Amino acid sequence: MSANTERKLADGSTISDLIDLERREVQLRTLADREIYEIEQDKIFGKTWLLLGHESEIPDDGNFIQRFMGDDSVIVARHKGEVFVSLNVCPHRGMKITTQDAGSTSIHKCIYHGWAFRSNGEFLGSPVADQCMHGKIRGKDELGLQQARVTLYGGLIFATWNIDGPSFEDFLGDAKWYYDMLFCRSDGGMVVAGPPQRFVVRANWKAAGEQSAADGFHTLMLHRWLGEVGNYKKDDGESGDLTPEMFGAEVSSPHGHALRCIDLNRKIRRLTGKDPEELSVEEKLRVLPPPGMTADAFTQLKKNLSPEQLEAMAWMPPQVGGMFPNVLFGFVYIPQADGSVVGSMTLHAYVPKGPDKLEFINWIFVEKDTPPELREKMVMQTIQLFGTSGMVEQDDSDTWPHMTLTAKGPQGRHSTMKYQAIYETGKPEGWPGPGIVNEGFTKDDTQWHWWKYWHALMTAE
Amino acid sequence: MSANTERKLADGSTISDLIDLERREVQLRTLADREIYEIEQDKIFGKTWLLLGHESEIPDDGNFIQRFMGDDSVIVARHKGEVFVSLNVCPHRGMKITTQDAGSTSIHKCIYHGWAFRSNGEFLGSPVADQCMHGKIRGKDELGLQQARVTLYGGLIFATWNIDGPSFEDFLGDAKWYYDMLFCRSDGGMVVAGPPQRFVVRANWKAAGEQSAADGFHTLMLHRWLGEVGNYKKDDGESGDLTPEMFGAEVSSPHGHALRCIDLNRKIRRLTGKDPEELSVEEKLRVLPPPGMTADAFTQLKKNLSPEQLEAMAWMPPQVGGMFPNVLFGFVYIPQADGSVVGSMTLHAYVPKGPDKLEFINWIFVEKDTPPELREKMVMQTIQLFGTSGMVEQDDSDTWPHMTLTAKGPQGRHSTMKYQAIYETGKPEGWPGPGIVNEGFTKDDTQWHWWKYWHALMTAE
Amino acid sequence: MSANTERKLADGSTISDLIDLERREVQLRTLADREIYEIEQDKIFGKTWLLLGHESEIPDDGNFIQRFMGDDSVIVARHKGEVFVSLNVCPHRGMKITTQDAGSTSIHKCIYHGWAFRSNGEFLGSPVADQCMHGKIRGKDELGLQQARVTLYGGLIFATWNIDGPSFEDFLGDAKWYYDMLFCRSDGGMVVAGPPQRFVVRANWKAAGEQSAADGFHTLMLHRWLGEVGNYKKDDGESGDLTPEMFGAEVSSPHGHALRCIDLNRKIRRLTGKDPEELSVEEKLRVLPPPGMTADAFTQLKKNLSPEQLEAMAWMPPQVGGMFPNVLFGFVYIPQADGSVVGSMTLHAYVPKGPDKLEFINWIFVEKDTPPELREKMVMQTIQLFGTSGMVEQDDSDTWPHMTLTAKGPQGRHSTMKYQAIYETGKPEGWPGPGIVNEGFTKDDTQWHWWKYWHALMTAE
Amino acid sequence: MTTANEPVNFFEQCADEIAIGSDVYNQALGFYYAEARMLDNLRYMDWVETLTQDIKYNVPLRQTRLVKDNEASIIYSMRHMHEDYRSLMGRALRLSGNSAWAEDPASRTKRFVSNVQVFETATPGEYAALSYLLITRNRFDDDHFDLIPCERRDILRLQDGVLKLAQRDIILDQVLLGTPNLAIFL
Amino acid sequence: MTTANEPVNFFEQCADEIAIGSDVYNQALGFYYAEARMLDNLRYMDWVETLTQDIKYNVPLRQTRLVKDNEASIIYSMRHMHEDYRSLMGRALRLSGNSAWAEDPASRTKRFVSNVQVFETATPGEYAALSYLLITRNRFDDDHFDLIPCERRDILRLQDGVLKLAQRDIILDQVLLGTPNLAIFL
Amino acid sequence: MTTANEPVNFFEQCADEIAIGSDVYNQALGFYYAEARMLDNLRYMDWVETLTQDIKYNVPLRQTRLVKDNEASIIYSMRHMHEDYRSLMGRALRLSGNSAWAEDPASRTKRFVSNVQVFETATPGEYAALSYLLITRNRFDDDHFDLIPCERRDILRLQDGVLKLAQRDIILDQVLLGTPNLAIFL
Ligand code: FES
Ligand code: FES
Ligand code: FES
Ligand SMILES: [Fe+3]
Ligand SMILES: [Fe+3]
Ligand SMILES: [Fe+3]
Repeated sequence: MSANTERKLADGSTISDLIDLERREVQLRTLADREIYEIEQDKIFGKTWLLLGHESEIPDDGNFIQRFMGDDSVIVARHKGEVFVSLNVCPHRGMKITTQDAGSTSIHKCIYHGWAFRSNGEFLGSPVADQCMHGKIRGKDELGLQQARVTLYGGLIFATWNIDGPSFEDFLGDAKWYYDMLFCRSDGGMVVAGPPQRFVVRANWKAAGEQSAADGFHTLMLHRWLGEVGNYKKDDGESGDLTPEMFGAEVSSPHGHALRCIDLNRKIRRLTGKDPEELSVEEKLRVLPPPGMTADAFTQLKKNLSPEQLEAMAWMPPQVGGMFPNVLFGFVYIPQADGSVVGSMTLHAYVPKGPDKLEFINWIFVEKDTPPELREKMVMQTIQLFGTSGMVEQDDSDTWPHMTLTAKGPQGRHSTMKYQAIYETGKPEGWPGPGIVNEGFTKDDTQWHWWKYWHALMTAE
Repeated sequence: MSANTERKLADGSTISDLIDLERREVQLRTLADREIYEIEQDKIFGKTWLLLGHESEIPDDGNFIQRFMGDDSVIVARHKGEVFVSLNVCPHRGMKITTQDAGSTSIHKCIYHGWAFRSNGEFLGSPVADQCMHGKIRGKDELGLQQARVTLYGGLIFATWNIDGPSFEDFLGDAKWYYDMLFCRSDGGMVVAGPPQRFVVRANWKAAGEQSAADGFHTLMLHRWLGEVGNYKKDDGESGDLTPEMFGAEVSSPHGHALRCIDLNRKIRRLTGKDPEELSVEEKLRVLPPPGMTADAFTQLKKNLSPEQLEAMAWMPPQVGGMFPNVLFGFVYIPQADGSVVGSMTLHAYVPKGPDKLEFINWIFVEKDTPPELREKMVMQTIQLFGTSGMVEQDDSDTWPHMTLTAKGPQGRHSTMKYQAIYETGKPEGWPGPGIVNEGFTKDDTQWHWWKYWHALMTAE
Repeated sequence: MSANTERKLADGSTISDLIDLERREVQLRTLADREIYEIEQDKIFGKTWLLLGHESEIPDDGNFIQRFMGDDSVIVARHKGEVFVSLNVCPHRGMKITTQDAGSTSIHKCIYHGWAFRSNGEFLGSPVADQCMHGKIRGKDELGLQQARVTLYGGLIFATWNIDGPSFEDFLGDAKWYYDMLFCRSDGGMVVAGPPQRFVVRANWKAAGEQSAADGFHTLMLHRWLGEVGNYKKDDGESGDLTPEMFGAEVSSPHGHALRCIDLNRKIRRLTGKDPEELSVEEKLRVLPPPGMTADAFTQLKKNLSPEQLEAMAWMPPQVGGMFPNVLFGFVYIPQADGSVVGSMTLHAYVPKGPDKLEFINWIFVEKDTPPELREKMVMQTIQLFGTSGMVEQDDSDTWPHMTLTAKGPQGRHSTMKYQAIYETGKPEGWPGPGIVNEGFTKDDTQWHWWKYWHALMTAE
Repeated sequence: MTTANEPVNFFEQCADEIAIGSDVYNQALGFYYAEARMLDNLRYMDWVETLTQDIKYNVPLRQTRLVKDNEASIIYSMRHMHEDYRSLMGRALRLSGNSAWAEDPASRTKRFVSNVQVFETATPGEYAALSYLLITRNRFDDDHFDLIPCERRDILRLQDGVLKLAQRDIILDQVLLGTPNLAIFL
Repeated sequence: MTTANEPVNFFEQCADEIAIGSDVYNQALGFYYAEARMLDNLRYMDWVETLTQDIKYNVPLRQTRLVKDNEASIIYSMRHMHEDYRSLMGRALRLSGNSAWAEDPASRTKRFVSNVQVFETATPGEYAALSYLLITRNRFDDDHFDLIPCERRDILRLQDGVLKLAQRDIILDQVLLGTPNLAIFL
Repeated sequence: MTTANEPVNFFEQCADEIAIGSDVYNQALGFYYAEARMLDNLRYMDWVETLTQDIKYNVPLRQTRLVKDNEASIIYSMRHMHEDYRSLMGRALRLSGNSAWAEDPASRTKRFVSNVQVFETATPGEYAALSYLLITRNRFDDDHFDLIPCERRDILRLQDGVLKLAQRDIILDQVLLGTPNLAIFL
């Protein structure tokens, strides 16, 4: 849509004015502007598929959790085996139907006037039946809780208000081929270690969102402690160089999804002493199985994934990346002091809480049949590196707020975020996977595609 | 006025777009929108009569209290016996004239540059008289404190900025006939027990305002503890049913005022063992005198009220209700463990403090000549059930904030509050009172009339 | 510019509608309105010269301090002897370049992705050089930190974003002749005692700004404790009258600058017993040298100032006043219990932090060669009267918030600040100085000129 | 106003101060720490056990007044709470029921006790205790805390060797209470 | 959920309460005051010295639940921190390095300790200690403070006459943590 | 900057720590509790009575600096308060007058004292005392509180058997003070 028919912001500019498509620059103002935030609530969070949790959080009928879709609270509940997502707003006078984070009940009763609803949102009735306090203007079928459209993928619960919009499959597009390697590889599937960590960061959700689109570059500086005193410190105690870790292949998506696939060979060499070139796909995946899986799980991989996917997994498996608009995943191998490797599986959602606040939600996963000792190791390791107290992500949550502050300055708001490090490589030779793929050291393309999709949605009718 | 000439909100919609007059629905957005809040400051709080207190709070000349009319602080002071309401803003540079909640002084001196004013707002002069620091452009008569229009009713102090608008009598309309039974029934009149309780609730003022228009329905669910473990628990310890308490007659007003009149017979039967049908009006009112009054006060009632009013009082006296826009009254009979009844007289004002905050002001009253022991009982009973720590109203002040939160969600804001439980009864047979009156179990009409008047004022020129 | 072509505020009014140029009145709304605040960020803080500190705060190369220009954080650093002011926003993704208040470094490295900059803002490069992570779309010369235009005046650091606008000299205009007496009188020049005090006041910056334009009148009432129990208490313990202190001459400026010059004779008479009329300029300035200077410093004054300036200094030296938009200076003589006088030199900046918040920055100065004992006395005395805990300015910082609150009321916002005490005197007979000067008791002209310049800037293209 | 502003007779009751570190003093500390944990852990009926049958429990209002009228800044003619044993028991019962929505889900609170001073009174076995209390209160997913700093003026009475609360006046520091209700005990 | 919600065995370990004012009690106070100053003054490696090699250190999650499900409001299946000696040492090392940006520049904090209660345990020389902690945290030029009120459930062990921290569970009062990270120790 | 940043000589003065629970320690607690109540109850002239004639009273500035420059985060070359007996008396007199508007109407404050540690000094009868102070401050009808958490580094001197304040350095935790003035004593 052309900028001149676009909705004008208070100062007369349009969303398109804030993005320079030629030079791949975005004005900082996007990270602090309240008007833009309000538009996003409709055009981004009202239109795309949003991650709300995992079905292992609500295993039984009646189980429910309270989550957020943009600024709307929703009830995620299991009813007759199925998962339903209902707007947590009473159709009578707007009271919250539940004020609990989680629970189990067959009937949700609003505490204000007592209207009752099933776990699937159906209106059951109001007290003092003979007085028909819900009136006669609307039928009972019109008085249920507003329902979102729901999809389960690898047990993950996604929902959208865009009832007639694209399917979740279409939304993922080519990226699905890669996500399958993470979420759909095992027979038992992933399960959450527990409810997610939740904390508030005084930053615009996009400061975290644009980074989640595979910003590998920042690791070298912001997380350099990993090499200095952390898991990538050299055995001789010398500082380790993180640069090699940033080589691999990056998958971009026209829908803003992103994955960084990192070469396993170094790790395999270190673990086996053998030359990875001489190992078969199966051998590699038995030596270094995916996070949370054991050697003998290879049969599962073989069953659930295509040979091409297996090949990619043994070569450069996706390890970090994001899902538009506000999801980050990290499925990584963490080197241990004893030379071994412990896997870590985590998903984050960055829920907007106003132009300068976000809620950081961190789920930690294990495979359903990960052995107890390994599972404990994985969870501890993950808690120690990511999320609330994570030594890696502490630095991120302390950085985003500064970007949100600078975005408020009358000069700063016109300063731009730049995405000008551009791949010139293309797919690795013989790469089996689909999509926009580039080889080599991390670049800005994935993040730029993230902004392009943001712009497309924000300027769509 | 037609919506298309109405002021447009930022997103292009009008106030009228938010109300469905056909279906009796109001969009939740009205409970959280800052633009709407700003308009209300002029069109509601700049135009209607507002409750500021009771003259017993400022018995003597020079006594003053600081109160709020919308977001404006005002000084309510007694001067030569009369009550004056002055804008608490210095005409010189806008400093507050008083920063105290209450006090007594013949001259208010601004602490910034020392301009001095009488209790009636008259400008007295500025320091260093020979330098005439208030200049010569405006005469002294132009430099007084802005005066609001004031009315006393039953000792209650009402004021408005609408200098040439309707009189307080016209504003009350038919409802006055009923309010008289509460505020003008005794010779000595009501007096405050003390200054009002004041506390902040993180909710839009209308969440409380619309409820004050006689929402009886919520009592059954939100306040059901009253039956379970409270004053309406059965003698045998069984849970009591509150439903019968919700039968009576409700008085609506085209100006958004509302009163719920509740049948006294059950209470009388319980107290006297006699069949109320066999009791005269006088007998009934001597057995169960109005809150704060004693049996022998009947002569006062007879003197101050019409026979029709007496009849109504002995049949279904008004017990709870509101006065547009932000006043709630509760003049109730509270059953005691010993089977007796203690009255309670309270008035609330819900002062707006921004789109998502209100100040809850709670005055507790007694009759001037209520005997000390009774008075102490009434005040304690009232404090324990209403206001800051009131076991009934705790639940209200914890509910309204949730409605204000849901109103902010991009989906929630379009969800509607519904007023579709409609009376089909009309006046009780032989009802002596005027106005729109309906008999039976509480319904939504009074609240809907509240919203209709809100809409009329908000869309008026 | 005519109001009808002016930008309209949300409610349709213009900036010009808020000022009555005829009657010298300004609507209170200007002290609380968010829209006006946003416009000021561009039209005032984006256009005028702003005080950031003193070069004695960053004596050596590499030294830097973080300060604010409006809502923008900037780095004030010394590079090869020169002072540079750089926007503290990384050109890469908007992270703050420094998060420190002060420090010393030759290279500023952004902690997010490691881009590096010189103290003068030049871009040095990004990590992993061979990957050219800053891309090829922009040259290195385009990737430096945004530079502000800088001027040093008496060692004070001023900067502006108005690169092609008026010079600092033109900005000061006639007022410079007077400021020179304060800032450019000594050979060694002023130095800061230390970093500035910083604290937040919940008030609009203009509540402090308009007062800084030489509001002498408020001293009599708001600071009357000075006479009652403070430094101006009479020796016999009686309350002292502050009125005489308010006589002198006031210098206005079409650019909103202001100075109050106060008669020295009383003080000299008190100190010397002699009739000041019989003393020469030199004798006077030796008896009562300027704050922080000693008798023998007269030779310096003679060298650095013109005879006319010396004459003014010995007659009615500037003692308090402001510099548009947000600077206050106080160069005063404080009477001591022992009859002596101790000087005090302080500068404040009132940095906007939103429509209802300001940051009060207080620098205390001494002369470079003030003797240690005197210096200690001056600093203690100044801390005790001005700034955070200053017994004088405590009362100011507790007053401005009330004005900001009243400015939010629907009635209060239309109430006006009045500047109607007008000089009818003109220059003192034989006054040697330039500019708009009036003699006598303090009036409102200087503050009115402050508002006129605010209006001119706010309505300029 | 019609009710005389009841005099605060608390300080008249304070005789000699009991030494910090003495047994009685330490017993009082123990009383307050145990009480804080009962209330922070929703053990309301246990708390009622620590009250005497004749307890007087008050939360007077505050008003902003000039320093010269400072004593008028504490208002007893009207109160936020005005309780006796029956009413406190009633509140505890309500909170222990199924429909006390204002505290169900319950606030997460901490009651930080400090500045404890204990005094003898004219009555043997009764002590006057002054203490400061800071309550932090969090509900639902608020990312802030409501703060309730206050001074407590208590009469503690020894009954069968155990201290019980016989009187409590809670002096708040806000005229406009910032927490939306007093559904919790102070 | 797949992990059972680990039972809180702390209170089972609490035997007789140790008298306030007794030596052990005062030693515990001393331990907490000294610890607060080490942490508030960034002396992380000194702090690690006060831990036992087998320390268990946990910050469980909280959830808003109905009063009847109150025990479910403390979540151990997932935690904000889940530490052993190695990991705490690792955190201290990171903070002592040059690139722990989350705390460099460091937060300015104060750890207000109060409501300390100490109990015997089945193990001689090991004590169970309950305490309240209020942390005020300020960063950069924030004009507000992040508040972290919490209860600490500790096991203190006497080693060569010195108390060391052998176990700590920190019970927070927020389900949605209001401070942007736990880069500091509680 | 021209003034050298005065060294903090406080810790050099701290000799052996005095046992928690000892008489001197308890006396110090008593001093702080009594002081808190004087100041919270506007008894300024009484407070001045508790100061020695040679008192030094300082509130240094803070700055945000890197951990490696941490000692530079406390600034003495410029201070928020820099007082001696005369100036403190002057402030008390002003507050006791009729026109100290910044505190009339007065703030409602509570001074929560905790983490008290006491040390011997080289001078008999003089003790070095470290303590944490949390001040909650409320004015007019604010629904929030200004918080002032700080560490106090005091020298207490026994004069005729009573402890008096001979030196106080107050270390604040904000570089940008969040309360609009220091019209109150810390
Ligand atoms: S709001 Fe839910 S039943 Fe009325
Ligand atoms: S503002 Fe009131 S006298 Fe100036
Ligand atoms: S934001 Fe500064 S280097 Fe990327
Ligand atoms: Fe990161
Ligand atoms: Fe109610
Ligand atoms: Fe002033």
